[in-house]
Amino acid sequence: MKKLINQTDDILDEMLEGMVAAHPNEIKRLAETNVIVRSNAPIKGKVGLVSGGGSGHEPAHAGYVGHKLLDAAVCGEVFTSPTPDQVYEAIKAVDGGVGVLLIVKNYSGDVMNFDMAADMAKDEGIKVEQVIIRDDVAIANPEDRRGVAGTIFVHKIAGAAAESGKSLKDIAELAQKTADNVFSMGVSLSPSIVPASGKPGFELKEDEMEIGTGIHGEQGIERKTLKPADEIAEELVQNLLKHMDIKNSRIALMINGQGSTPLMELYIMNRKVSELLNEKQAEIKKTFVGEYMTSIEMAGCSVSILKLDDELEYFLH
Amino acid sequence: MKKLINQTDDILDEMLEGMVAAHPNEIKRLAETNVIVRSNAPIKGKVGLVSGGGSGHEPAHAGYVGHKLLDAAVCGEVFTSPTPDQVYEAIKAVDGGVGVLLIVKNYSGDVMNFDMAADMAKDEGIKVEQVIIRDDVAIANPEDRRGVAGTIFVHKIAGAAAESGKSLKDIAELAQKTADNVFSMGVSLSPSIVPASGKPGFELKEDEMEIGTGIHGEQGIERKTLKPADEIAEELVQNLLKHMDIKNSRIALMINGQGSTPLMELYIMNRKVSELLNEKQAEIKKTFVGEYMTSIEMAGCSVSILKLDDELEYFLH
Amino acid sequence: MNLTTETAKQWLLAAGRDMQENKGYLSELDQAIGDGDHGHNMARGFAEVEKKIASKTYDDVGGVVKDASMTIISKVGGAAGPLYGTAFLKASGVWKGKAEVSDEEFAEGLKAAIDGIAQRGKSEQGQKTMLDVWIPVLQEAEKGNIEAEQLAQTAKEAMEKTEGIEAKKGRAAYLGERSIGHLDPGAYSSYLLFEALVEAIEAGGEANG
Amino acid sequence: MNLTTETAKQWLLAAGRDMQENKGYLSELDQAIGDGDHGHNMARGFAEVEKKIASKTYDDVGGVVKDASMTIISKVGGAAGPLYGTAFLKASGVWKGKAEVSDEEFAEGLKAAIDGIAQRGKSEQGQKTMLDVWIPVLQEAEKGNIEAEQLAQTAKEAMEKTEGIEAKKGRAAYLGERSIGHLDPGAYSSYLLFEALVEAIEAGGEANG
Ligand SMILES: Nc1ncnc2c1ncn2[C@@H]1O[C@H](COP(=O)(O)OP(=O)(O)O)[C@@H](O)[C@H]1O
Ligand SMILES: Nc1ncnc2c1ncn2[C@@H]1O[C@H](COP(=O)(O)OP(=O)(O)O)[C@@H](O)[C@H]1O
Ligand SMILES: [Mg+2]
Ligand SMILES: [Mg+2]
Ligand SMILES: [Mg+2]
Ligand SMILES: [Mg+2]
Repeated sequence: MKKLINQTDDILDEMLEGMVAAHPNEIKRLAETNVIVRSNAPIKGKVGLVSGGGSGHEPAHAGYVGHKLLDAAVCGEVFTSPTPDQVYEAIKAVDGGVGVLLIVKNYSGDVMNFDMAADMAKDEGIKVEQVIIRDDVAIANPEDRRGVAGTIFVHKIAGAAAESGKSLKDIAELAQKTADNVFSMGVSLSPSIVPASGKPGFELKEDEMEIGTGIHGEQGIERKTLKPADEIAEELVQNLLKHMDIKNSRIALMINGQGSTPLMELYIMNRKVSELLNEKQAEIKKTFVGEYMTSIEMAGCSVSILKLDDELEYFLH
Repeated sequence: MKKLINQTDDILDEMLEGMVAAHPNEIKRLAETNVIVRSNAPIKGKVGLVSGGGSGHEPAHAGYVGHKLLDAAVCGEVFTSPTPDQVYEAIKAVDGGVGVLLIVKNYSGDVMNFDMAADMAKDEGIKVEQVIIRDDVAIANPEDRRGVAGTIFVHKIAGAAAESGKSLKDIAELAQKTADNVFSMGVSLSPSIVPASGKPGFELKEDEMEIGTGIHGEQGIERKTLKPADEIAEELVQNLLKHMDIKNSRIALMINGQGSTPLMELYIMNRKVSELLNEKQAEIKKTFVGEYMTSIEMAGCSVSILKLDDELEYFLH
Repeated sequence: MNLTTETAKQWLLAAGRDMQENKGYLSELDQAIGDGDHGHNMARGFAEVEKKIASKTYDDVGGVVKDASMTIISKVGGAAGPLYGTAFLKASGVWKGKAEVSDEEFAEGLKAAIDGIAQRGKSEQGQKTMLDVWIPVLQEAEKGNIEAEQLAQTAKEAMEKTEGIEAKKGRAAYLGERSIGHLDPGAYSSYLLFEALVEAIEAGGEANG
Repeated sequence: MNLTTETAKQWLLAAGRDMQENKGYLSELDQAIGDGDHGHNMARGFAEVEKKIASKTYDDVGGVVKDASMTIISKVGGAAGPLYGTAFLKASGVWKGKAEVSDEEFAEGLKAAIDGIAQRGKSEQGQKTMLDVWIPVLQEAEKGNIEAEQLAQTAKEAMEKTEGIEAKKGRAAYLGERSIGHLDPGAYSSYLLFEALVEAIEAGGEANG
C-alpha cells in the first residue's frame, strides 16, 4: 500500500482538516464531529440537504457541500457508514426551520444509521424526509441495488431546487424522481485498498477486469478478460438500457472515474457511450466526465444515465 | 498495462472525439488537426490564447479551453510535443485580429515547435507573443526548469485578462509575471505508462518514492524511502521556499494530483502544506486541490505556490 | 448461569479484548465478501465501550448494557454499529433494574435483542448474518439451565455453518452465490461475544466461590 | 560517393525502414533517460516520409530532402521533429537544383544541417545529443573522398561514445549525472540514418554499375 498519508487512524480527520483549510470561506467542520457544513448554515427558510456515508469516495460527499448542492456531508471512516449521532448533528446544524432532506445511498449501514438519526431529529421536532438512492443495475433485485455515482445527480438537482426555495415535500419528491430515473453500472481494472487493512479488496490479473463493481472495493458480479474500451462501453450501455427506455428522450450522462483512471480514458469511454446513445436517438443534454464518486484508488469507471423531464433538466447543473 | 482504450494509435484521436462529444457547446475540434478551440473562436478584438504540448496531462490543456481560459489547445501525441503546423492552425483559428499569446512549457520539443509555428504565423502578419513556463524547482538551472502545474495559473490569469479586453502586450507581460512568480515541485509514488511503449517510465519498490519528478514519466532527481505525508509536505515546501520569499505575502496554492492519487491524499497533503505556509506568515488567498496537470496514471502530487500581487489576485479565478 | 452486574461488565470487557485481538481476522473475513472493515469497526467501538464502562459503577445489568449500546451506536458505524447497538439497547430494556439476571430473563433479553436486529436489519435467520448465530444461541438458552460453555459451543457451530449459506443481506449479498464458502464476519464477531461470556461467568464464579 | 537524386530517395526510404525496425529499441533508449517516445516519433514521421516521396519523381537531391524535411517537421513532433526537420531543410537548401551531389557539396549540406540543429536546439557538441554523431560524421566527410561505409563507422563509434557523456540538453539533462551510462536515443537514430546511407549508395552503385 503506497499512499500519501500519515497514520491510518488519522486519515479521516486530516482529510477533513485539509478540506476546510482549502475552502475556508465555503465550508466549516462542526466541532468534534466529522460533519462538513456550509459556512453559512443553517440558511433560514431553506430546506437543508444532508448526505454522507463512508469516506473514500471523494469528492463525494463533502466536496458537494456548497451553493446549489448539499448543506452538510457526514463523513464516516473509510468505507464505513457514519453513526447516527453524527448524522443527527448534521441535521440540527442545517435545519433552517423548514426541514431537512437526507440523501442516502442504499447500503444496510447507511440506511440504518441515517434512519436512526432521522428518528432522533423527528423526536426533536425537526421535519425530516429521506430519499434512498439505488442506481446500480449490477444488482438484480431493485430493492437491493446500491447507490453509486447517480447519487450526484440527486445532489445537484435537489440542491438547485432547495436553493430556489422549494418546500421539503417538493424537494423530496423531486429527489425521488431523480433517483427513480437514474441508472448506473461500473467496471474496474484494479481494486482499491482500504488503508486500515492495507490489502486490496480483490485481486485481478493483468488481463482481467471486473464488471459490475460497487464503490467499496467489493468484487463485482463477473470477472472477464479485459476488452477494448468500445466493447466495455457497449456492455455497460446494453445493461443500462435494459432498465430504461431512452428513445427520443432527453438524458444526462456521467462517465465517472473510480479514482485512478486518467481523464484520457474516461473521454475515450465517453466517445463510444455517447455514440451508442445517439444511435438510440437519445438527446444528450449534459455530459459529466470526471471523478464524481470514487473508490479510493480503484481504476475503472462507471456510466450513469439520467432520463430527464423538463423539471429535472431545469434544475440539473 | 491496463487501460480503458482501444488501439494505442487511436488514443489521441478518440480522446479528442470524446471531449468534443461531452462539451459540444463549449469546444470544437479544428478539422483534420488535434487542435481544440472554443466553439466561438475567433473572438473579434480579443487576444487569443494558445497552449498545448504532449497529451497525457489531462485536463491540461484541452480542458482549459473556455471562458476566461484558453482559446485553443494543441494536443500532441502522448508525451510528445505537437508539430508546428498544428500550432500554426491553432494560432490562425483564434486570432481575433489583435494577436495571439502562446503559453509554452519549457521542454526542448515544445519550445522549438511553438517557435517554428510563431515564425510561420508572423510571416502571415499575425502578432504573436510567447511566454515560456519554467516553474519546476527540481531542476537546478533556472533556464532548464520544466513547465509543470504552475502553467495552470498562467492559463487562468492570462485567460481572465484576455477576456477583460487587455492588449497582447499587457497580457504577455501579465503572463510573464505569473510565470516568474510561480514555483512547483513534485513527488511520485508510482510511474506512468506511455501507451505506445506499454512499459512504466521507471520502477519503484513498494517502499520507495521519487522526489522531483516531472510530468512525462521521467525519473525525478532523487529516490528515497517513502515517508509520511507530513514529511513529504515539509520537504517540498522547504525546497519551494528556497526560491521565493512569502513572508507577509499573499499567495495562491495548488496541490496537484499526478493522475491516480485519490483526492483524500491530496487533502491530507494540503493540510500540512497550508499549515507550513501559514507558519511562514503567508496569507493563502486561494487553494486548488485536485488534478490540474497529470502524467497519465502516475501516483503522487506536486505543490505549486504563486506569489500574488493585486493584479495577479484580481485575475486569478 | 450467574449473570450479575459485575459479570455483565466483565463480559463486555472480555468481548472488547477479543474484538481487539481478532480485529485483523474479522476484517479479513469482511474483505472476502464485504468491504474489509468489520474488525476495525468492532475494535474501535468496543475500545470506546471499555473507556465508558471500565471505571464506572453500575447498579444493574441493564445499566451496563445500555451504556455499551449507546457507545456502540455512536462509535462503530457501518451495518454492525446500529445492529449490535440496537441488540444491546433492546436487551438492556429487559435487564433494567436487575442486579442479577436469571436464566429466563437472560433468554428474554436475547429474544429482545434478536427482534431488534431483525427489525433494524429487515433480516431473518438463514441470510448469512449475525442472526445465524444469535438465534441458535437463543434457542439453546430457552432450554433453561444455561451453561455459558454450551452457549459458546452453539455459537461456534452456528458461526461455522454460515460458511455454507448464500448471503441475502448486507454487502455479501451483492456476491450472490459467490458468498458461499466464506464465514460471515458478523457471525464471527457474534461468536466472539458469546465466547467472552464463558470467561466472564467463570471469573465471576471464582470471585463468588 | 555517388549521391544522385535516386540514391537520396533510397537513402531516406532505407532510413525509414531502419527507424521502423528499431522503433522499440529507440523508445527503450529514450525510456531510460527521457520519455520513451523517440522510436515512435521517428517511425511515425518516416512512415509519412515514405508515403510522401516513394512514388513521386524528383529532379534534384534538394527536392527529395526538402519534402522529407517538411514531412518530418509536421509528423514527428517532440524535440526530434524540429531538429531532424530543420537539419534536412537546411541541407536541402545546399542540395537544391543538384541532380547529383559531389563529396564537397555533401559535406556542405551536412554542415548546414548541423548549424540548423545547433541553432534550433541551442546546443553544441558534447551535450549527449544527435550532434555528437552528426559532427564527427561531418569531420569525416570534410576529409573528402567520402565512403559511405566510413561515415557509418564513424557514426557508430560516435553514437557509442554518447554512453559516457552527461546530458546537457533535452530531457536527459534533467537526470544530470544519472544520464551517464546510457546511449542517447537521438544519437542512435542519427547513426541509423548514416548507416542507411551505405545501403542506398551500394544499391545505387549496383544499379549504375
Ligand atoms: N441487514 C442485516 N441484518 C443482520 N445483520 C447484518 C445485516 N447487514 C449486515 N449484517 C451483519 O453485519 C456484518 C457486516 O458488518 P460491517 O462490516 O461492520 O458493516 P458494513 O457491511 O457496513 O461494512 C455482516 O457480516 C452481517 O453479519
Ligand atoms: N536541444 C537539443 N539539441 C540537439 N538535440 C537534441 C536537443 N534536445 C533533444 N535532442 C535530441 O532529441 C532526442 C530526443 O528526441 P525525442 O524523444 O523524439 O523528443 P522528446 O525529448 O521531446 O521526447 C535526444 O535523444 C537528443 O538526441
Ligand atoms: Mg463498511
Ligand atoms: Mg516526447
Ligand atoms: Mg464491512
Ligand atoms: Mg522522447
